[in-house]
Amino acid sequence: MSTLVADTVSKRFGGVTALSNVSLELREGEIHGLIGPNGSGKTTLLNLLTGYYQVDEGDIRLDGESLARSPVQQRPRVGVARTFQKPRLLGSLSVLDNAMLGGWCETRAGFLETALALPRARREERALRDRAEELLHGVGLGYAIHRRASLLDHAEQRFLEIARGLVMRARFILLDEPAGGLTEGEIEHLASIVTALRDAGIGVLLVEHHTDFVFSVCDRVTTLNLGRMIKHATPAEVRSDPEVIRVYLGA
Amino acid sequence: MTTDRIPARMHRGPATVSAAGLALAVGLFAGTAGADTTPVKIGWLSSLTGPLSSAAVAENQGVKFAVDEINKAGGIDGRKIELITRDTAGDPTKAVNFAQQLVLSEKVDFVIGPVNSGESLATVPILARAGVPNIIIGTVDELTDPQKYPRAFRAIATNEQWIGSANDYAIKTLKRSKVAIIGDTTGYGTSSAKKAEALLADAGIKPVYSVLIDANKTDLTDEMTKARAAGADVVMPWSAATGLLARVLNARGNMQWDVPVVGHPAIMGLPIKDLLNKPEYWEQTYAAGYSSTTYGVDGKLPGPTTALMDKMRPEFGGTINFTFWWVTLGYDTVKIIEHAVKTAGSTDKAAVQKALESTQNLKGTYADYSWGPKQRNGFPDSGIVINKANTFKDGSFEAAPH
Amino acid sequence: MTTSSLPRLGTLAVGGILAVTLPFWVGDFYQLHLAALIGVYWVLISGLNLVVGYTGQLSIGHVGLLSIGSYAFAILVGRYGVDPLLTLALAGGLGGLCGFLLGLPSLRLPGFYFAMATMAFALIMAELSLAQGDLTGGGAGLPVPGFAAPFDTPTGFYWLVLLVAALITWMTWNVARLMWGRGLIALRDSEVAAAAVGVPIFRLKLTVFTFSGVTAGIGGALFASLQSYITPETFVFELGLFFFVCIIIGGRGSILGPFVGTVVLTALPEMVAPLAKLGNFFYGLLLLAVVLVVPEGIGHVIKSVMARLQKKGPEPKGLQPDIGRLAAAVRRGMRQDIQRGHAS
Amino acid sequence: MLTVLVSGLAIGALYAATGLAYNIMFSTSKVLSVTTGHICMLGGVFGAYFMLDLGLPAPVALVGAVLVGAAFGLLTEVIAIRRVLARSDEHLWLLSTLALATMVQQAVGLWWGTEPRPFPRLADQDFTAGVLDQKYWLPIAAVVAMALGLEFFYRRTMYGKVFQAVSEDAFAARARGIATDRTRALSFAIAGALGGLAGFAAGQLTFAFFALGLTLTLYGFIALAVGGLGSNVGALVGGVALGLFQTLATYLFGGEYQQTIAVGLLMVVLLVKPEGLFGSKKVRPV
Repeated sequence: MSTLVADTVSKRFGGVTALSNVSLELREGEIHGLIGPNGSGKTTLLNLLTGYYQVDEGDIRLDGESLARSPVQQRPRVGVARTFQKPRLLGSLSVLDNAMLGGWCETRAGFLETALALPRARREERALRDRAEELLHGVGLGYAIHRRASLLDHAEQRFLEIARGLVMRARFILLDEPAGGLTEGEIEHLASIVTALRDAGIGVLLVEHHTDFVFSVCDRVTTLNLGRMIKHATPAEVRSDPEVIRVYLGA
Repeated sequence: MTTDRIPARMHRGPATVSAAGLALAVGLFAGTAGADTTPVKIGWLSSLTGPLSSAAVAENQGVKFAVDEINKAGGIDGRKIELITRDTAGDPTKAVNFAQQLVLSEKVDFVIGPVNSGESLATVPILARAGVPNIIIGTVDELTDPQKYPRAFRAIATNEQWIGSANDYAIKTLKRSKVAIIGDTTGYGTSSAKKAEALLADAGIKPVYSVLIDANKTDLTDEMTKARAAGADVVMPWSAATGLLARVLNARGNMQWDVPVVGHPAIMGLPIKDLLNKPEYWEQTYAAGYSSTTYGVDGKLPGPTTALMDKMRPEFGGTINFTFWWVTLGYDTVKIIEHAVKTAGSTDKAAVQKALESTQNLKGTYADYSWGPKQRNGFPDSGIVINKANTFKDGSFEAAPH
Repeated sequence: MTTSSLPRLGTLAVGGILAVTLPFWVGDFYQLHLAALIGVYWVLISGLNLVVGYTGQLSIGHVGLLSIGSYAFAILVGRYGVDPLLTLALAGGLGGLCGFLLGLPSLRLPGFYFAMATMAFALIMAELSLAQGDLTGGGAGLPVPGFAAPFDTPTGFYWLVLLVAALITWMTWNVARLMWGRGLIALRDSEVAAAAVGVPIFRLKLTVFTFSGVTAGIGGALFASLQSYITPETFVFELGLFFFVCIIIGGRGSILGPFVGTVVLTALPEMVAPLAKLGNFFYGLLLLAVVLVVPEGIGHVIKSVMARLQKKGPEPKGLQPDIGRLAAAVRRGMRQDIQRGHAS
Repeated sequence: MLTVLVSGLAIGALYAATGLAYNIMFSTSKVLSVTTGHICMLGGVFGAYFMLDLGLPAPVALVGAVLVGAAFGLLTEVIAIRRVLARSDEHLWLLSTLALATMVQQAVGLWWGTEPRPFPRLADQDFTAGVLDQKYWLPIAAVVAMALGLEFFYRRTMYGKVFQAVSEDAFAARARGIATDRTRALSFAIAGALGGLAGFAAGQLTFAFFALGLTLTLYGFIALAVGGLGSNVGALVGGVALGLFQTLATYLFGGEYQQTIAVGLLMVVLLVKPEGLFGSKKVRPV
């Protein structure tokens, strides 16, 4: 089974230790929740997994191979995608173009091939377009395919980022607070999407504050506090853990 | 870069005869065709704004005055002159555009200019291709060539004439042989400095110091110090950049270096005066000037100059605070065209070329001009005089001491 | 980047026919000369547009690359008698090489540093063309030969320019509408997003900058031939600024916008004399107005007006995921993934 | 040789002053303005205009030049910076300041003329003073005064502390109730005033010349990049180093490759030490 692993990683910023000896294993075909109070190091861990930060100690491994020193741009090549807390889209481009951008690593046509519109460039373009359209319809953005991304509302932007990650053919997709700012109905859609992804064999990491959502969809949940892992178990176990209740869930 | 000197004077006989014959033939032709009353269109490429605009503005006054004068007197053979002025702002790309516009759109009969050599180098081939007679007022030698540009006739002195006379003065009159050459890093400055070195080499002199300086360099004390250390006994700046020239004089004065400066005419211009630290820094400064704007021993300017100055004085509001030769040059360019059209009897381009080719000793204000079949530089060597810089009066100068 | 609609194709066809037949209906040769000049500028600007308009790298010194192409053409054809058309290609190659060498250190620098580096490059090129007098004719400059028949007449030359400009425009259009265009815009608008999808930032910048060097070199060769004589004063820094302003005013991330910008800014001072006198002040004012009022450029304004006109009926609102379709698409992707054996 | 060193020092002082003006504006806005060199140019041109054309005495002209500089600095902020910074697009300020710089240069060219014009003597001194001449020492004295004044301002005055707070973290400063917009406007006015002062002091060295602005924008920036963006000591060292380097190179090899040499210096420094000699790594926005 394929896994994306953070193995006893630590990360410091200046004098502040953001993460200390934290481990996390994301398997394919599971939804893994990552929760904790503000400042507990959730996003830092996600940034380590996706290569935006480099670990100070420990290792990041994909299927046993270390990724700790490989740059951000390498992650899509090995099938690791992510979304952002504040969606990073290209506002001047259409929804379709934004989704197709996810296929960058798959296209092989070089600059000249593209400039001369040689067959391979056009073939890749067509294939990618079909695939992106399917996925956009799949996540429910079919009606907005040709709209400018800057005209999307918040939820639409989040779903578009997911579609972009899927166009990449991610084996692991790491979602940074995907439910933030979504309505109840939209969260339900989100839940059905991530479940479908899991069923298709993708490993999904959910960094979330919305605990009801996390506990209802996740297979396993990791809880962080002050840069340390305090509990790692099934949703039911985490939910009833006194330490988790004390620092995070509240009574 | 060719340095062949073409003799300034041609043999007279055959040229005059053929000119007469031609005039006769053309006259007969014109007579049968009936009087032509279409205007003579003159395109005037002037850099009225931008760098080096001061010369162009003065020339423009001469050009306009001549056109008005001729039109008031009934035109050339009854044909009025239509002057089409284009401001190139000293930009070669604009100059090329306007040259194309003048020949292709306006279909002018003549083009005067452009003013700056850099622009002229670009426009001369274009005008040559269109076959339009072009009165050249740039000094760079490459602008004229009877084979390549058969209808480009130069009215102004060549750079070579300026530099040659200045060299002669420094070597023969001042008896100096250790020359320091200063050029600037503009196109004009570099090619002039090179030319000056070549001409000195012809006279068997190798400069003791030679340098190209950024025209906006703020302080020249270091360069002048080096020139002095190299043992120079005369400094020859070849640059049209007023600021640079003023800094040469200031550095010399501040160092209290007693050395004559002989060089480019711009060093006599009135703008220099304002840039000098002290008025006496203009002493011992000489430059190539023109006999037409040089006061004689009697304190008088040559007759034609005085006459033009008197006629034009009201236009300047009484005082003349720019070098007057620009005005005489501008004035003469139009008079040359008048002469060419009258001689040719029409504005037919080939006839005009013939007419100008056979022009000998055409009396002008700026100079007397002679061109020939193989001679495109009409300005005579004798028209150059070395002037004393600080004698500016009414845009004219006194001769340098002999 | 979306599919081109029929009216757009129609406009393109009409424009193309007008451009090709221009010599037959234009008022006089001067206007043809202007049209050729616009075409020559456009050859450079369309390449620069990928750098400035798409990638967001503010190069204000492309006049330096232009001068390299011009001098290469003048020297190779004029002095060594190399075939002009071959030299056109060589000038492009040399321009590309110089663009590559300039981009190698400077594209790693942040925005203002990069702009200053390109400006300095333009000044250095001017300095070198003066100093290397034996090669470039120094300040006196060089005469530039024309092309051989059938490109030796104003009409023939215009068609040559048109052909080259159309080819390069087509190439930049392909780049812009296909995958590379998305990557470039990602670099401009969000390097974070670009990195997240695996766009190699520096390699893209360098490739596109090198390409702009090629078009600048080719443009330079054509420019020199059109000018018929070049001196260092031909390649003033302000010309580089002019190219840059054409793009910004026309609009970033558009091809039509900068093209309109080039046409208008080249032709306007010729038509309206007082503007010519104001010169750079006018360009500065236009640039400032655009940055303050419509930072996306005039092309963008036209686009949004068109989009508003085309908008038909209310669109369905609200997300409705189609889970079956999603799962199928993802599974299909996974299968292909396994088939290609994850070859990366 | 001594003259060479002193004149290098003097022109270097002007570069350093431009670098300081860059820094002042950068600290509160994170903007490098293309108009920086033009501020100094205006100081020189207006100084000459006040004294020669209007016949005002030197101290009045100095105040006038400083005011013109300050007004232009403020104008830059109001026109080219304020509205643009409100947008998230990163490099719009480069375009707006470039546009403004182009306009100012062309306007001065049209009004004042494109030829360099003289700048009058300020102190009564004979021109034969050689290396002791005021044209060398005035810009040097001006930049020293500028640097000391800034040091005092940042360390000892309340406004200076506000500047530093905004410089370190504009967001936090705003949260603590500091009017960051006003602070930024003030910093541009101060940079303008000091730039005007420097341009005035260097007037005899540079003459009153419209094209000086762009040259100074480039060389002042090179000085700053070499010294380290954000560091005033860096600006001083970078400016003096560039001035001396340039003058010496010209002295030894001639003026043909002046710009090439200056930019070569910049490239070498950026390759070896990208943050500049005195810059801190985090300041440079890569």
